[in-house]
Amino acid sequence: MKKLINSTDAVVDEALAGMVAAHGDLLRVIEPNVVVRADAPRQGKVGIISGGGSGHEPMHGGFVGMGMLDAACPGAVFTSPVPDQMLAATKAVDGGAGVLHIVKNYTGDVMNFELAAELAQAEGIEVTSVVIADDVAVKDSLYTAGRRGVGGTVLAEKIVGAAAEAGQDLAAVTALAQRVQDNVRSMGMALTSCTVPAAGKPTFELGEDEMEIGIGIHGEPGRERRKLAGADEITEALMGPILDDGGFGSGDDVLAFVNGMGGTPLIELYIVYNKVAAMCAERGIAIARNLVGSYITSLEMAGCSITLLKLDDEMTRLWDAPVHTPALRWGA
Amino acid sequence: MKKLINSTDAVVDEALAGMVAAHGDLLRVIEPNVVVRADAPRQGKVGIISGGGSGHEPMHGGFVGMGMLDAACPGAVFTSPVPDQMLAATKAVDGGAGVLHIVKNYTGDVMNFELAAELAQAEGIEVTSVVIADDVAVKDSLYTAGRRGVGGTVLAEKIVGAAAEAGQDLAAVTALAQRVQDNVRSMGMALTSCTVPAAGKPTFELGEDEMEIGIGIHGEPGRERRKLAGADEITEALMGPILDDGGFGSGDDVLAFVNGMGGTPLIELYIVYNKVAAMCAERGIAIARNLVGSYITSLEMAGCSITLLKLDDEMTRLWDAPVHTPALRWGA
Amino acid sequence: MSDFDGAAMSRFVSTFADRLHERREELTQLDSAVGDADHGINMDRGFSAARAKLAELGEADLGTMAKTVGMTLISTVGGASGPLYGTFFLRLSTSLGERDAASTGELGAALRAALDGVQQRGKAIADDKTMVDALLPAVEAFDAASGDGIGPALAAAAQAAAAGRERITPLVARKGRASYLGERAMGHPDPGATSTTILFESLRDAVAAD
Amino acid sequence: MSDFDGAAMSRFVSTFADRLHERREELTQLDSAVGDADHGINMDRGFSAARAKLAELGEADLGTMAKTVGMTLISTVGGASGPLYGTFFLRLSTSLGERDAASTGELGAALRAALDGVQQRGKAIADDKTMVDALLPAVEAFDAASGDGIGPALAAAAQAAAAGRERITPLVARKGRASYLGERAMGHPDPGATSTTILFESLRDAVAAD
Ligand SMILES: Nc1ncnc2c1ncn2[C@@H]1O[C@H](COP(=O)(O)OP(=O)(O)O)[C@@H](O)[C@H]1O
Ligand SMILES: Nc1ncnc2c1ncn2[C@@H]1O[C@H](COP(=O)(O)OP(=O)(O)O)[C@@H](O)[C@H]1O
Ligand SMILES: [Mg+2]
Ligand SMILES: [Mg+2]
Ligand SMILES: [Mg+2]
Ligand SMILES: [Mg+2]
Repeated sequence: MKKLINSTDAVVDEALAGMVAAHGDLLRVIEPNVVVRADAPRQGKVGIISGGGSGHEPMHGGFVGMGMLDAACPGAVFTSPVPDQMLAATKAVDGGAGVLHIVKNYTGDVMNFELAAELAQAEGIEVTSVVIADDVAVKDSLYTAGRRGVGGTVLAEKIVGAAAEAGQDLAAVTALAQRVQDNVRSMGMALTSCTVPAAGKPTFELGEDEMEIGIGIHGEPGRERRKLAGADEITEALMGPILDDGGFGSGDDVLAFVNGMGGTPLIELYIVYNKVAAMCAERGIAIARNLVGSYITSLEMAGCSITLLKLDDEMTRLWDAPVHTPALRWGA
Repeated sequence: MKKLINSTDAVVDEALAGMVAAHGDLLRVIEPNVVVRADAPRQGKVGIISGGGSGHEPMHGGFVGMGMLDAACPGAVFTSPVPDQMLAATKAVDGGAGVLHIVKNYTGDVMNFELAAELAQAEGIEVTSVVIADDVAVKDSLYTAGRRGVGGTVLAEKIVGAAAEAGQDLAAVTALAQRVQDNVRSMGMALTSCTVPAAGKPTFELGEDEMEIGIGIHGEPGRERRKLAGADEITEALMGPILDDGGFGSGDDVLAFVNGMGGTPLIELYIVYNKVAAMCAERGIAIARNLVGSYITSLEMAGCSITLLKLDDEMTRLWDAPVHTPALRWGA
Repeated sequence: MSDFDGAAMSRFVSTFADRLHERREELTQLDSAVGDADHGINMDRGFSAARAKLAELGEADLGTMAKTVGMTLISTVGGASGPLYGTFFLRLSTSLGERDAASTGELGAALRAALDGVQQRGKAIADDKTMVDALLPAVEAFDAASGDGIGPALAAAAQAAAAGRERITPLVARKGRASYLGERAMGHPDPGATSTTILFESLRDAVAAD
Repeated sequence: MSDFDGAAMSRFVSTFADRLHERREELTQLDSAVGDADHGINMDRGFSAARAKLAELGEADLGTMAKTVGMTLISTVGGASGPLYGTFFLRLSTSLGERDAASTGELGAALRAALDGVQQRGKAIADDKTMVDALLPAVEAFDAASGDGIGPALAAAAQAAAAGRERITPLVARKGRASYLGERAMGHPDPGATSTTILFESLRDAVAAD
């Protein structure tokens, strides 16, 4: 295992310390490991919090700041955080207008956030939750754990964060988060596995001429192992299910998000984006906004994911609104 | 070789096409492969151009835009661009106030930029050049190729770009670029090699328990192969020569830049930054500004580099000035 | 053989913690194949913390002991197993209440309550290929054998848990991360059913060691 | 054996282009060890373009032919080898001028001019461990043997280039990327000295093939 770490136990704590050292103007860390916006709580503003296992950086801690998250709860690597964290986060950001929990749809995340929401409500804080489940690699079914929450989460956090910053109330931001969820689809693939630090070896083994299609962000194997293909063919394999499932078509305005899994350099993401743009153009889909980079990662995994979000005017306006966080910044 | 590419020959062209598709509001690409700021030339503004081999993304194309570069010349992967590119770039951005070439100190880059400068001057455009040579892993000597240009280049491009945007003249921006160069030091290391697409296999082989200290950004082996160590020890190995050579000490204000080599995820960079911050604090060095992320990469190499720049008030002010490029953006 | 008392509870948690630590890699490996390679790490972290908290607690009734374990798990494990195993112990706690010792029947009722809690929390039913497929048959086997006394009942439970784990190995998973794999999960044992089997083996051995 | 004419120039460039293509991997491999793994790729790209440009050019004097090659290299190669090999051919061009054929002495003077150009452009001197260490002895051997005619002079030059390349292999490099390696470059052949050796072998064989 080759990583820039000191000990497998210290990875999360030391990375958080580094974040605070680098971005002390934007955020602070409170016990038990909660990244909180420097100026939280803000009276009258709905608090937006999220969280999940570590290993997906910059998500979520890198999205704490003006116009996005009020707090993020980082769990152990790939392990959803514990309710104590979400409870502390909820209390730390509550400005009297209630708190929205943006939860990625994994059994552990959902249960731990649920426990925290119950505890926070018991303490008199109004809490709503929206579960992001955008991964079309997983069948959408009531009888299973359902779809994973992946790239759509980043977009939801930005858009909903802007709405809360603009003063929308809890019901409105909750409905907006749900609207993003209903209109976003993603799918990912891996060229290599990642290695969970405490596990010490790759989660799966892939041959030199193999890839995994339909992976999540926790090093879990994908739906299918295939022979390695070119970037265009890979892009088609991801875009096909996204376009079909999301019903994206002529006349739609979308936000196209090409995301790196952590070990893939930007030059390759632009090659993928080039094909995404061509496929959208062929179908009369207008890419009104885009994001290219590594924003929701899986440690050092090589690979990418693609996310399409059907935009409406409000979402577009909120996407464009100023944001000032370690990982996303514009207009400020 | 596992990469998201279609063919080894098309890597650079397709990535550029993807950049234009994603950032058409900021930049365009003209023949022969020059990334030009969308609104260039700007009358009366000094043009700032840079360039180098591809494979270091986002550098340099990702730094084209308001407040930074007017044009970037991407060569083949790890191969400095040809003079035709720098000549075309110089002509495309010349607004009558002259053009500064920011050149990383590699024999090929220096010679190709020199040829281009001669050709541009012959066409009546005033051209100055500043060579960035900040890599303390290489001995500073008049009798060799000298130090490589690495992380300091990113900082020089931002600071000098802001000065040009603010209307400083050619002599002033040239002197400023030289001042950045004189005050900046960097050093890098690799956990893994990268693979040049056309070569098809890793440039060097490293054992599972080995690392290279003192690498450049072209997959060239480092000064020394060592046994793998923890992040703190690695940070000390890089910071030692930087601090010594740059004479950084108590009372200095610095910009600290922890850079990923392409295959290293952000979580690890923050662990390194944590130690950089601690080492600076111990020595009474104030980190007035910082940058953490993958900005000057070596394809999918895992590893990092550290750069320290001794700031003065003007540099700090110019660092803070608005910038709007694909890879660096604030205040806009 | 006596009732289930505080000493047995301590031995149970401590034995389970030891075995999770020993088998940490094996459990993580199972989770690599179908999940995210952390189940052994999670369980080891949680139960080593729980054991320490119990030691701090000192003498206490069974409900307080189980509650301490449950709260510690919820606060330290995260993931799916944190709330699930946490709920397991919190429900044991409610059911055992202020008793210093539980009869075989009382322990059976507490285990049944724990099973119900896990199912309410996780919404998994039989054959979803989760820890429930080890837990549910274990509770039923305990009930069926409880007339023979606590020792035989726990032996039957441990055997049923192991058999349940084996039985679902060929299945497709419908809950937990393994569900993302579709048919690729077939033939892989479930990590949580494995740790639940270890739980019942630890409980059996902790009581037998009395 | 006749003077060096346009046909010989064509054969030279074409032979060199072929051999660079064949030995592309070998040259890239040498550059992996001490540089950035692109020398074979660079040279192959440049000389296949130069050969194509020469074919487009058709009949022309030696200076025009060499200039076409030099300009093409500068516009297509990049890196260190682009300006250096480009300058080599541009200086050949200036020295050969409008001649349709060059005598042995004239070719020797042109090669000397090319060497000077490469040294001015790259500032490398003997023992810096660059292509100069193959080029310089080749030019001197050519001069020394030029009394024997063009064939023997080129044979001597090729042999001297190869010997120069061998001679510097044990050295530390002071120019080019290999200089970054310090003592780790010792024992590794220089990629540029290798391609320059191939250049002189191609020149020798192109003339001999007449
Ligand atoms: N909904 C559920 N109900 C019951 N058990 C579940 C459920 N989801 C997952 N599990 C159990 O949890 C185990 C995985 O635990 P762990 O790896 O610690 O959590 P995570 O999946 O969050 O990484 C699975 O093997 C399965 O037995
Ligand atoms: N200053 C110089 N003078 C002469 N030859 C040089 C000089 N620098 C480098 N070279 C030659 O160039 C070769 C490398 O060429 P190439 O790999 O194509 O360029 P780059 O180093 O830019 O990748 C070296 O092996 C060396 O022979
Ligand atoms: Mg997990
Ligand atoms: Mg090169
Ligand atoms: Mg798991
Ligand atoms: Mg090279």
